[in-house]
Amino acid sequence: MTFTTSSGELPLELAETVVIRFAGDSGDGMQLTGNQFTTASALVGNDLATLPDYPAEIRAPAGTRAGVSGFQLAFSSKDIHTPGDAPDVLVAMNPAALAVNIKQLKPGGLVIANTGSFSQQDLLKAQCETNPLADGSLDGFRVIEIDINKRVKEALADSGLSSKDVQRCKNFYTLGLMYWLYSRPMEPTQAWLKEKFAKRPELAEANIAALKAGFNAGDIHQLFQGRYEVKPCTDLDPGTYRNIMGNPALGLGLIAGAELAGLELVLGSYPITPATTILETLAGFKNYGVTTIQLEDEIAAVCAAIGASFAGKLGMTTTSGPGLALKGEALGLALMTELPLVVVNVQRGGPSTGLPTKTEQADLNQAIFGRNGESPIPVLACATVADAFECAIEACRIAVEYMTPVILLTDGFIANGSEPWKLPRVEDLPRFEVKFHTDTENFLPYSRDDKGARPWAKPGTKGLAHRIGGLEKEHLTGNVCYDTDNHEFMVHQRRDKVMGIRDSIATPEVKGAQEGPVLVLGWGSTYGAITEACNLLKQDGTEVGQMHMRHLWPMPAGLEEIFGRFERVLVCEINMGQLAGILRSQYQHTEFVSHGRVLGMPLQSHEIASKIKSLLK
Amino acid sequence: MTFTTSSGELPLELAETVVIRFAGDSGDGMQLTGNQFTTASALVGNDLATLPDYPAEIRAPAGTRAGVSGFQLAFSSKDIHTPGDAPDVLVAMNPAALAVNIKQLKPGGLVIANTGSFSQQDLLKAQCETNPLADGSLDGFRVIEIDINKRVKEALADSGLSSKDVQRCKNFYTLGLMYWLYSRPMEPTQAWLKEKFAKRPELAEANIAALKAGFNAGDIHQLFQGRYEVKPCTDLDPGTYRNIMGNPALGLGLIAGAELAGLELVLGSYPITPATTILETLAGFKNYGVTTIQLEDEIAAVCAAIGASFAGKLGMTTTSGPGLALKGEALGLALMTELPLVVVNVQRGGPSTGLPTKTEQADLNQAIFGRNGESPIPVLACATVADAFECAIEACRIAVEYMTPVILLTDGFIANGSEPWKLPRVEDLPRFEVKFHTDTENFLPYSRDDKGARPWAKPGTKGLAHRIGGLEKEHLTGNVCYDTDNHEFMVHQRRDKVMGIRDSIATPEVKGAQEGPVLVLGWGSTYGAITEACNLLKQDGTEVGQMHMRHLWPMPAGLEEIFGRFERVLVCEINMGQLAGILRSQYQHTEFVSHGRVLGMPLQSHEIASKIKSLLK
Amino acid sequence: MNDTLTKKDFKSDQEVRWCPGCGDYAILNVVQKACATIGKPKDEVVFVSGIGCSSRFPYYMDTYGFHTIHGRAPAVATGVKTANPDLSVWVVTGDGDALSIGGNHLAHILRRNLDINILLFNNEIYGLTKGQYSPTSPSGTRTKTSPMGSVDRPFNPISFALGCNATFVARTADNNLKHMSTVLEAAAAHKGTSFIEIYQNCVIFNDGAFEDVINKKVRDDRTVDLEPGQPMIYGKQGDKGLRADGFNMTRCAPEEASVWNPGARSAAAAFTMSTLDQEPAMPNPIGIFRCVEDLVFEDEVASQVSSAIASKGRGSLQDLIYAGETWKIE
Amino acid sequence: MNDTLTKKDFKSDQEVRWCPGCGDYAILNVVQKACATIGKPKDEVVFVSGIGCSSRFPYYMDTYGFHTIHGRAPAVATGVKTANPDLSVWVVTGDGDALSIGGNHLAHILRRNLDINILLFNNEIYGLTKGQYSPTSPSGTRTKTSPMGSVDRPFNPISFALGCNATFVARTADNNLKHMSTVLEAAAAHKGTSFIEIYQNCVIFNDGAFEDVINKKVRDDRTVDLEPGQPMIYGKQGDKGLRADGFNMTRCAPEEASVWNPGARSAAAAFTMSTLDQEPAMPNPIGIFRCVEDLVFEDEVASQVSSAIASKGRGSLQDLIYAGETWKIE
Ligand SMILES: Cc1ncc(C[n+]2csc(CCOP(=O)(O)OP(=O)(O)O)c2C)c(N)n1
Ligand SMILES: Cc1ncc(C[n+]2csc(CCOP(=O)(O)OP(=O)(O)O)c2C)c(N)n1
Ligand code: SF4
Ligand code: SF4
Ligand SMILES: [Mg+2]
Ligand SMILES: [Mg+2]
Repeated sequence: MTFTTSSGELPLELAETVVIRFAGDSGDGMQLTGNQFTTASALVGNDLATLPDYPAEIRAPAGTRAGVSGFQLAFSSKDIHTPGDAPDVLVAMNPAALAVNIKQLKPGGLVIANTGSFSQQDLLKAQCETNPLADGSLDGFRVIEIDINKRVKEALADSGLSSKDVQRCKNFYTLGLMYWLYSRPMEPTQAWLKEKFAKRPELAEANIAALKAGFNAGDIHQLFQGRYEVKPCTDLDPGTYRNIMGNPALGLGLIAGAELAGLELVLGSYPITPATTILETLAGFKNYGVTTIQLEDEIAAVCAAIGASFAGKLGMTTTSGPGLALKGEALGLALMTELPLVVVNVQRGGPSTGLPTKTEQADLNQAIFGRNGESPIPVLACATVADAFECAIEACRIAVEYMTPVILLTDGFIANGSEPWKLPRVEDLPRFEVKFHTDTENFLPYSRDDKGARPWAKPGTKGLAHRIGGLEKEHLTGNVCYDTDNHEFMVHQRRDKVMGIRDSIATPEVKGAQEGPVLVLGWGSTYGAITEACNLLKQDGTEVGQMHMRHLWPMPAGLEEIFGRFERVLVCEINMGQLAGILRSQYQHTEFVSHGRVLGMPLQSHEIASKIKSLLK
Repeated sequence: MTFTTSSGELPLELAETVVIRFAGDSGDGMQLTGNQFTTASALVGNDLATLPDYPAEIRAPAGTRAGVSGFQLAFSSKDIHTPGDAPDVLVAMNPAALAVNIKQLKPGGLVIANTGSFSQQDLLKAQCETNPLADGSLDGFRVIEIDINKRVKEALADSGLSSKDVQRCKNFYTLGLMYWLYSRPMEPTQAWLKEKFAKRPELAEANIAALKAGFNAGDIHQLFQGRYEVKPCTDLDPGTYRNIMGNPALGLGLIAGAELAGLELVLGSYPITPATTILETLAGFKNYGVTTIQLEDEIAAVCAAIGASFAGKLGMTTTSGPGLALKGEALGLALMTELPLVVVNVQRGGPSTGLPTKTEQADLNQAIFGRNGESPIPVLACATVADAFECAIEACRIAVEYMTPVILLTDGFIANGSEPWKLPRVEDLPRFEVKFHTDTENFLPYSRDDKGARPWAKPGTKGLAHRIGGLEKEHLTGNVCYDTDNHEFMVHQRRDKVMGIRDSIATPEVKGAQEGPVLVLGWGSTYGAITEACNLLKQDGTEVGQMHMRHLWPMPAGLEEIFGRFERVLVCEINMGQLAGILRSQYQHTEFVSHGRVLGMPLQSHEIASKIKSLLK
Repeated sequence: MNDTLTKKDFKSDQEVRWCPGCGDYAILNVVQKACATIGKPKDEVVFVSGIGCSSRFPYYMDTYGFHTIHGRAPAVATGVKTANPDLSVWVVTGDGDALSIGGNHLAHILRRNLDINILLFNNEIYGLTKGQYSPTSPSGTRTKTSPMGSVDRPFNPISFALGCNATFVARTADNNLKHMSTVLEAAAAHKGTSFIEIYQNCVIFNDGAFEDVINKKVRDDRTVDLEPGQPMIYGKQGDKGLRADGFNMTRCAPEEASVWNPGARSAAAAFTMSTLDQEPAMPNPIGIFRCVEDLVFEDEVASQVSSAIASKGRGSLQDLIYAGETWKIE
Repeated sequence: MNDTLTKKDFKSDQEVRWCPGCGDYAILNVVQKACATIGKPKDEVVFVSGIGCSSRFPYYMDTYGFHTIHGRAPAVATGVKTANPDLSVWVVTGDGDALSIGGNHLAHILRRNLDINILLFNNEIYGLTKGQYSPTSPSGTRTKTSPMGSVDRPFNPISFALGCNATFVARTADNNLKHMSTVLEAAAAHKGTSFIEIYQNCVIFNDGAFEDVINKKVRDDRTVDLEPGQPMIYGKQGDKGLRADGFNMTRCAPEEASVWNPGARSAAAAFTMSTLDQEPAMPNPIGIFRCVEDLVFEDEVASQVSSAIASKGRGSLQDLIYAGETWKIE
């Protein structure tokens, strides 16, 4: 990986971790810019984490605050776990982008502003009464002003493109500049552009030219005090890596899970932000025997998945909060008929339609409790992008080994965030091959194996014709049964089966202090922020215990003992204390302190750190 | 109230409480028989409680166990609270009815068996290998055999009716016999028959003749050792009474609630057992300005109710567990738009379709937690048939005073059970007249009053046009707002508003011991069984504390203090410990012991009593 | 074809629990017989239903069966059939189950055209919940939820199905066993979703709802059987005919009757027939309204999977994980 | 009639957030203008919508508005209108909102025939979720969820509405402002549910979906406007006609064209027109397919309430509670 630069004379500083936020109009291609920078950084060998942030509208009017789309990424030569609490650099393509994002910038941080879009009219659209570049509101930041519009126009003067098309290349000019500033290679982006615009090579050319122009704009480079290098991260485990976003990783995990069960996968789904990209991912893997059905709604989606499982494939469904609410009744059917089913819920800001493109963890209660009757369903949550792959496999394992629906929780942050994924060796993946029931001797559809699972006899199997349904089932025969004792017995059987899953899962590890005043506990996407917070404290010389829960229902064995070693447990989650509430009802002798924020964003490590500190006083 | 009898020579014993179960085919009219006996007993002035128990099928094949329909009632000269743990008398119209019900009969209890339906074929249909009347299986019971089929035939020999129609009068013959046995007046039933068969007087005549024949069958009467009198109950408070079932009582409460709010009521509903009769009740009260809409499903039903509330009426919806599961998403909309809405959920056996005609209390978790996002909704539950009326009013009060959806839980036992209802004086009912917002000055749809409620400005009001919806709202203006701080602020506002309801509700009273080793706690329909259990213990000289919760979310203030006065709290519920779990998460310093049964039946008082005793050891 | 199968082979060991006299019994009988005739081994047959009296049907068939939740049978069946296209899949549903809560799933299965047979038992009432008016009850129906008469205009299930572009649409009645057999066999032979409305009598809550049309005494005059390729002639004496005349349908002499063609590409003619029952002077059509071939959902889905495998090769776990731009850290 | 109202009166203070070039802008404009023309005071007008780009519509109208949840707008609107029949109620929905998740509620509001106007913005795509195929996308549509082409057969919204026995059914397009105005005003004048499909261009995810039919250059030849009481003539030169011929529709000379009657009791003719777009040689009908009077739900509901009050007297709390057989304990 080599690259040339025209500004070699500027000092090249080493940086450990840099956090950049690109922000512009929804039509400015900020997500694309961010993703390219991410890929380039991954290939450099940095550790990284990303946080896209876009509006619920597709393309709100250009220049308005409502239309601002952002992409934050942290890249580092160290092992990092979050996209950063606050950016070091803000690239603002227009005043709206500046206005919306400036409050998050680190004190003293760098603003790169595209003055080409700071006309009076632009300011008006952004509802800026005065020009922030001139009114002193950026005091305390370093500001570099560049008329990117003009620069691109100049750079592509000979391209023959319309001026609209030329202006569309702005983001690659900006990307080039940032590549220069952080010493990134341009080749992968060039290759990508060539592939993407294979049918319109003139656009590929123009974008590449813009990219290079930014990279080589020596006069602009002079405005900077220097450029930076972020060395490859050497903390990462050896292995093969690939950069991936959470939803695709989860999708691959679902495919792998089905394969490891020896089954084909049928996904029944209905698009909903931020879950849709899992469906989109799987739709691209038909050559893995994957079937995706886009149904008319969430209820049909889960019902089709249940039907597929009945027919002997591994039925799955993917959704987000409001969709999970709709699936409640059908989940009851799946658990009553004891069919395997994997339900992925990508949480977003609620209640109701809420904040569809923002992240939150407030569907935990719904996942565990949101159905009529006594209806235990195992629930797990993935902690990181990479973990999404593993959890998807784990969900498949539980579903087929225990003949049960399983809910896997993830959230908007994991869904759209990306990080380098250390690829597992295929031979290390767990295998849990399904054996369909075929023995016609004394077939009892509601008999149970040692895990409490009933036999799975699929239609088409000779001699095993039988009927299932949502009415209470008679023990063993599975016939409809209104007997009161049988009902209580079956309620217990279903509960015991699900609670028994705890025998197949490990007690989570405690990192850091193994006892003491505080155990910091999290679940799902708060993992990174909590880890960073603990690291911050460690740098200050304080070590607390840290534990992260993957299995939320049933809870793993051994927690009581662990909790007993700490004075109190701090539960950090992006909600108002849902896990804390459930833990309190399960472990009455522990004091749980809740740190719950609902800002539509990942938790901030420094906030967690100061919360911990306050408990240590 | 006078009556004559031909068997005056038999001793007339005084009885305090008698529990009878009528059981026969679904087509035998057992519910009707039970209801007539109930009315007659109510008019005698007894206290009473009933427990109908019928299959999920409309009319399963005659003579089969699946087709057995039962009706249990307790009537008493004392204040009673349950239909009895076990019947004293079982009236079995056929072998299936006997087989299904005999295990509940009290040791030494009386069986009245209709031998006319105990032929070999009848036994076969009932899957009885031998005749229970002959094989000794009824040892330990008193058995009186009567060929009711033949008796009716004889009694109606001259009626001119077809033999099929004659046999349809069997139940009135039986009823007449039981009226004789328990000294009930026949007049009300005669009057009822005349009204019911106004268009077919020959049927009224025949049934009355059958009734009288049973009442006057002196030779049969000789088989009994005596007859009984159950004196009017003098423990009841003075006042005007009426016998009523839970669902109609609740329906009347909804009408009253709307009236007390000064609003008209719009009920959007979809039939589902055991909630349907509320819809049916309200459909009969159009002259109270009541509008009922039977919609295409539960989602449409709740949505229509929300639309009605938006338009300025009081929207309501009634359903049972699976239906509530379907309404989850729309409830989120109601809470986000902060519109009043009353949701009645009549719980039945679950999960899934479960046991539609049996009772259970397993939707508490769903009611409190079953929605996406942070979505607090107040939840209350009625304890008795009479309380259903009051709770319906209370639900309306909370809905309009706090501009919020409210869930009122009841269950199949209350729904179909009946008891004497002491009628409230209209002037004693609470009034909470709604004042719609009309002031056009500075109208802010999401401003709040001192209760945290937003203004209700209904379409049609001049100058107040505004828009609401399920996306996060900006504080005050109610505009769509993706701002992170506003989101957290609004999540807190919604939570605080609902938690603030606690300021408007009283701390529940503790009956019996005010401190000590055990507080027995219940909610919903377990009230009667718990009360009887405490009474049983009191007779034994043991007094424990008893408390019943009407408001389940938010929980009333003052519980911590009460719980603190007891060593432990025994929570009795018809589920696997749902309230116990929630209490544990709220009151960490109290020890909660769960007594949860899921038999599809009310809890049994003696079982609760022995559970309490076991805690006292 | 398995010619040793008999009706008895399709009888399950479960006690049938409908009310004595319910039309469901007759339908069960005919379906069991038809299954034997169709000859698909019973282990390859699946009955899927929703909730309602009618939806208890699968328990009584000695095939695979799934008694699902209210209104969702078409969605579950979509999953079953897509997962295993070799199965013979039948949906049994009621007018409430199919057209009230389940209307959307019904509409979508019809447009997707999976090779599934749907039997809608129309008794114009909610039976299992004890007699409330349903979406097919005529306006003015008095029930406990409509004591002053229902105010909803009813659906016509045949029009509804045609509006969804269903490829096979038919109607029959529980008291016409031979006709029902013929229709069922045609439905089974059709590749694509077959939708069959069956007039079914609920003796308890809506006794005689269809008497004026299908009672054996009047049915020859009050119904016209739409037989593919046959002129539309009806009447006890075969003395009446129907003829298409511009946008209208008129009565005519038998010789002048139009020949019924359920195979026209446009569903317009079938739709015209479906609205005939609004005209008091016209007979009520039964038989086969529409029967056309079109894309079959599960076949297309399967063929995309196989052509993806053919063109890209069957994916392995190794390919799946080690794809895209990767790098090594050593 | 309030003749002082102007389009501006119906503009809310909210920033419109559709993509530049989206067809929704044109529709918003025409609706605002139509509302002024219709003249109902804006405080008595309610717009109800579901979820989708199109469903943001109510925010931009200075009337009462309710942006509900996905697919449920017809149900919410049913509650609004039944609760207060004096309001003018409009539903705005998309092809996904109305025909995918919301298909059942749409079907039922159409059969119930509330006096509500439904505007279905059909862009043959899910816009807000970034471009997946919808129930109106033609088979074979390639999107991220159908990379090898969709395999579902699409709904025809007009056929669907007619299958539900809708009383007013029309179609117009976002690029034909005058036509849209006419149709909207006819819809508003109709007493009963008015269903209007509007071809709407999604510039981002499905640009030009209807170009071959409604582009100003071709539309005269590719569409025929169904005008009540007018012969079905089309073509730039008015040189083409359509004639009903038995069950079929044929092209003919303008003089021979049938006169269009949207008021026939049977929806059969309208249905025939709705399937015309399947024939490549035929024009695509726009305009008014059906317009008939029938029972209006909320009126019937209200009249039952008032006749109950008239016959039994307005009930009081005292009557309510102290009813049935009561007894006293002293
Ligand atoms: C989610 C849900 N809502 C409501 C019900 C109650 N329910 C059961 S069957 C039924 C209607 C049945 O009518 P139909 O489909 O016509 O069947 P029939 O009994 O007439 O054969 C209803 C409303 C239910 N079981 N589940
Ligand atoms: C319950 C639920 N499921 C899914 C979604 C996601 N969703 C939002 S809009 C939409 C489809 C919109 O398509 P359409 O109605 O055609 O509107 P358009 O954006 O094209 O105008 C979907 C699937 C949601 N908001 N809620
Ligand atoms: S209630 Fe009606 S439909 Fe149901 S089983 Fe009885 S007769 Fe048949
Ligand atoms: S995505 Fe399409 S439909 Fe949505 S606003 Fe943009 S152009 Fe309009
Ligand atoms: Mg029915
Ligand atoms: Mg659309």
